[in-house]
Amino acid sequence: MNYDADVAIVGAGLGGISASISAVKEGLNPIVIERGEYSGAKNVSGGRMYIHALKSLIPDVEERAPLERPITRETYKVFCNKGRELSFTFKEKSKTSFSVLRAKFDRWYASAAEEIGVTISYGTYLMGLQEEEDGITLNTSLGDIRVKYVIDAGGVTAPVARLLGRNLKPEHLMLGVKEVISYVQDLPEDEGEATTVIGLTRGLKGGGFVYTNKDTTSIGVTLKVDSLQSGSIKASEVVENYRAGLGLRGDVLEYSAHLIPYYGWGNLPPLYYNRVLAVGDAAGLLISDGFVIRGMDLAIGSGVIAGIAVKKVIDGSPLSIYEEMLKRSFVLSDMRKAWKAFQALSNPNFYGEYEDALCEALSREFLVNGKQRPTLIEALLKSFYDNGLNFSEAVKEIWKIV
Amino acid sequence: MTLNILVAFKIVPDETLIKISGDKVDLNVPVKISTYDKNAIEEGLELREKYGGKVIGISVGVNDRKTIREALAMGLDEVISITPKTYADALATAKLISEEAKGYDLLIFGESSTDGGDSAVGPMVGEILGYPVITYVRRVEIQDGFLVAERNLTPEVEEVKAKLPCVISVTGEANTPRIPTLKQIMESGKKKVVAKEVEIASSSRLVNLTPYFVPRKKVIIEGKLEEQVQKVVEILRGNL
Amino acid sequence: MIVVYSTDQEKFKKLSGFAQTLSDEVIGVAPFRDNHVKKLIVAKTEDLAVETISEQRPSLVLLSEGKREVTVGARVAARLNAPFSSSCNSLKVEGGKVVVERLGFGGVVKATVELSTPAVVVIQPPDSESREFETEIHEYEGKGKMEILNTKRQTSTVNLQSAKVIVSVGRGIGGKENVKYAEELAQVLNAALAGSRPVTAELKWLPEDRQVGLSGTKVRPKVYIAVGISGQPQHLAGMKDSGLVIAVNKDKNAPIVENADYTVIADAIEFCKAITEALKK
Amino acid sequence: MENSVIPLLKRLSLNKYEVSQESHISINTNICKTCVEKPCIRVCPAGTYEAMPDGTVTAHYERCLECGAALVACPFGAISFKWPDKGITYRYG
Repeated sequence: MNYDADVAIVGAGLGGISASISAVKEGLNPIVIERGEYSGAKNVSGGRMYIHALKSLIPDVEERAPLERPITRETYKVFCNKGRELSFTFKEKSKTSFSVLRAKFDRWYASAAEEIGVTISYGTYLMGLQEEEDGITLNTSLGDIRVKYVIDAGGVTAPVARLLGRNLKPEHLMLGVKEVISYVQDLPEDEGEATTVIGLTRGLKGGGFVYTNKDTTSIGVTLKVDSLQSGSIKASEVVENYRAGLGLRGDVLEYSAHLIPYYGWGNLPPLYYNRVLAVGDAAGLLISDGFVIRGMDLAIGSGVIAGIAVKKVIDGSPLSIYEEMLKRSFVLSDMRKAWKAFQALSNPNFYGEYEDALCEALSREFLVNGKQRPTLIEALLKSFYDNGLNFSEAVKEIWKIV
Repeated sequence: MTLNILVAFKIVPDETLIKISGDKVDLNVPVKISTYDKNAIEEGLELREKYGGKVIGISVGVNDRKTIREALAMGLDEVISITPKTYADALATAKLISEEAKGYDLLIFGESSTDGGDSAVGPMVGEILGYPVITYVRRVEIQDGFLVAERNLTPEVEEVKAKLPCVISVTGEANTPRIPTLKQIMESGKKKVVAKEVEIASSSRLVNLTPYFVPRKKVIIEGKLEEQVQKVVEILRGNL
Repeated sequence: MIVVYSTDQEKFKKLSGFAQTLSDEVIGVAPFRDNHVKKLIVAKTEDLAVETISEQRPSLVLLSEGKREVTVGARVAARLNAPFSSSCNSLKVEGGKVVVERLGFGGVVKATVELSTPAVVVIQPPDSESREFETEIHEYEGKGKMEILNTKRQTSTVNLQSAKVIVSVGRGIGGKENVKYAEELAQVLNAALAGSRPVTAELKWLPEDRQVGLSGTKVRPKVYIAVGISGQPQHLAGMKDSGLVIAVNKDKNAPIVENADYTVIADAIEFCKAITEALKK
Repeated sequence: MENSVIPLLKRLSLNKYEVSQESHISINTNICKTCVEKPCIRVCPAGTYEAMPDGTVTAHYERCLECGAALVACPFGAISFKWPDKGITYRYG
């Protein structure tokens, strides 16, 4: 039987490009199709990438890639009721993560792939597909092609899976709404700050972020879709209140939005089926453990593995080898480690109530008004009690995350 | 007769994606084949389909693999990519193209590029090579070693004839550039690209680039049609 | 010494006036007779114009905006081994260099370019007084490389550059048959009717000389009414200097909104009909 | 632009859109008439969905940021989607 390519990769984002690079390195002939006019045209990320996975593919990535700034400061800001605010910053000059802007980054990454012979077809939209006994035919806006296997790297909405009948569920998704603003933080050029913000998405399950770029700042919120559905605030308003609440100056340069997979290790959708392997967001790969949200390194990691796995499958291995390889890699092992924290974070108390109780307690600590000051524990117990929360439950929940 | 055609195309920043922040202009944005240069490529391909021969592309500027592949996918037989080490103005670009342009029957350019838009490189190449220069062509035919073309010089339309070899520039109305199929895109990776880096001096210099922006009131008038009309009538009264 | 070249009598006069503010020695080249320069060479064709301008060995060649002028200018530049710049809005001479300002990148960016001399510049000159002379006229004859089989001079249908009010239509008007509603509005306002590039050059709903934009005419009326124009950069470049901009558009996100003083969110045809009626009263 | 809230449409106008002639979003408005909550309006970050006086919902498809939230926003499956040919292009991402 004739094939136009060994494997079609749907989507030229981080997962798709990584898969194409590793497929070419394995001696395969992949074709990547991308709906945007260039890689990154339709991509939005909060904008912080842990670069270990990319480094294993491109060792000198720090010199070559258009990364924004290394993250050298980790800040947490908790906004509570009554204008109270708790924040702390941890500084460490390691270069394990960088802020990135995807329009620029993905374009560079795609050109790196094109350098080694990957063909990416832009402005190409997957309209349908037919599964056959020994292959799969893709119907695209620029004509049909027949391939042996397909890698679904189409992002969180998983175009291949949806064409084959899978539906998305609100409880497995977060909505990221982001603005790039012209504000530039006063920091040395080789330093950047990542701020996690809690408490400015009042009434909605979610959080916020602020990342320092080279000469812009990325700010945004991530909101559980199901809490938006049942809430009373419009997604479009949350980000504006958030920006106003942060008090950052500067012109808004771009307004964007994207869905974020929020499955967790225990609820992952199928990673492979029929002749399809899913990578990155399309496979639901995302880690959220209260300290970090990671998706990009998982997309790269799973993409690289998928490219290798396809070669093994063509050589006779069963498709399940893909999942086995993922389990042995950081991709699924890190997801599994984060699972407890992920579940704990789904506790509604995390959004509003714990923060308020904590600030209440700190307020009791810092307020010197002539009355006897309680100890910190006493203050915590009292404020949790006042807020109708169970302190020991809270400690257990928090313990799961830590 | 068969025709040997050289088509020049420029790789330019997509002007719709240029980033402007305050008084800064960021041109490090995705690149594309300059709009009317796609018409030049299409014209070359249509002439090849009609008369036979070869269509070679030439591009002076950034050697962007993605964009060059798009030009090849449209149907060019081969591309020569010349990257100057320093800024090359229109004249410097014309000199570089002229060096590669000998031996062709026809040289095709787009009417202007979407970056600088001097509309100069084509006529300059013609002058350097001593060929007839026919700009703003919207229709072209080959008759026994001669080229007959219709030029749109708004408000004039001129029909002219010149002996090959010659240089033409085509307008956007000359044709509709084709969109390659996925299979053509896959094939394009196998075609030949000759890439060179060169040194060339320019006699002009870009001093600076600033955003060009006239501030406006940006008032939105919504509501019932009668009310909208009333408001606009009042605005017009105050300004005429 | 400066050579000025234009195929349009009005523009020639203006350009000579501007050239004379820069130098006492100005030679004109044109396809017609004129007395706004001391010395004029009449050259009927492009090929002849290129020959004669180059032969003068000028230190600066100024050409007016126009397709023939751009072609002639570029060819002269190649002959003189001189830098070339078209679409310029301003020019000054600084320390032996020519410094011009022009728009680029579809009109979103203003560029300052420095040219060594001799230089060739296509420019829309600032208004300057033009004197009359007892002109010494030379007529040039000769055959060029290109034979002109025939020329259809479509009479110019409008003068957009001098219009005080312009009603301009874009693709959003929906079809050629709907252009009449904008035309009626233009009539009651005593305005000139213009169009965007798609409407003129591509769809032919209006003659091409009515195109406003980077590739058409650059206008600066007191009031510019954009009907169904989304506001692509190339169009904005042609109307940015208008006094007051009123847009009519269905889409609140269209870039024209950011570039208009007032945007009426409405159907273009319905709005044209209604306001024409209202203005008649 | 200090700390003031910027109207949504102005924020959207910062982006590059190439809007198709046809909508890529289709809505079964019969279902909308029976829907009281209309969560699509809250979930969409681009304000694409607007409630009409007759109880239906209309889509201003030209605002769409193509995030896909609408695919799950409607609990009754009234919204369906085919991605636009061109649509949004981000400059920063």
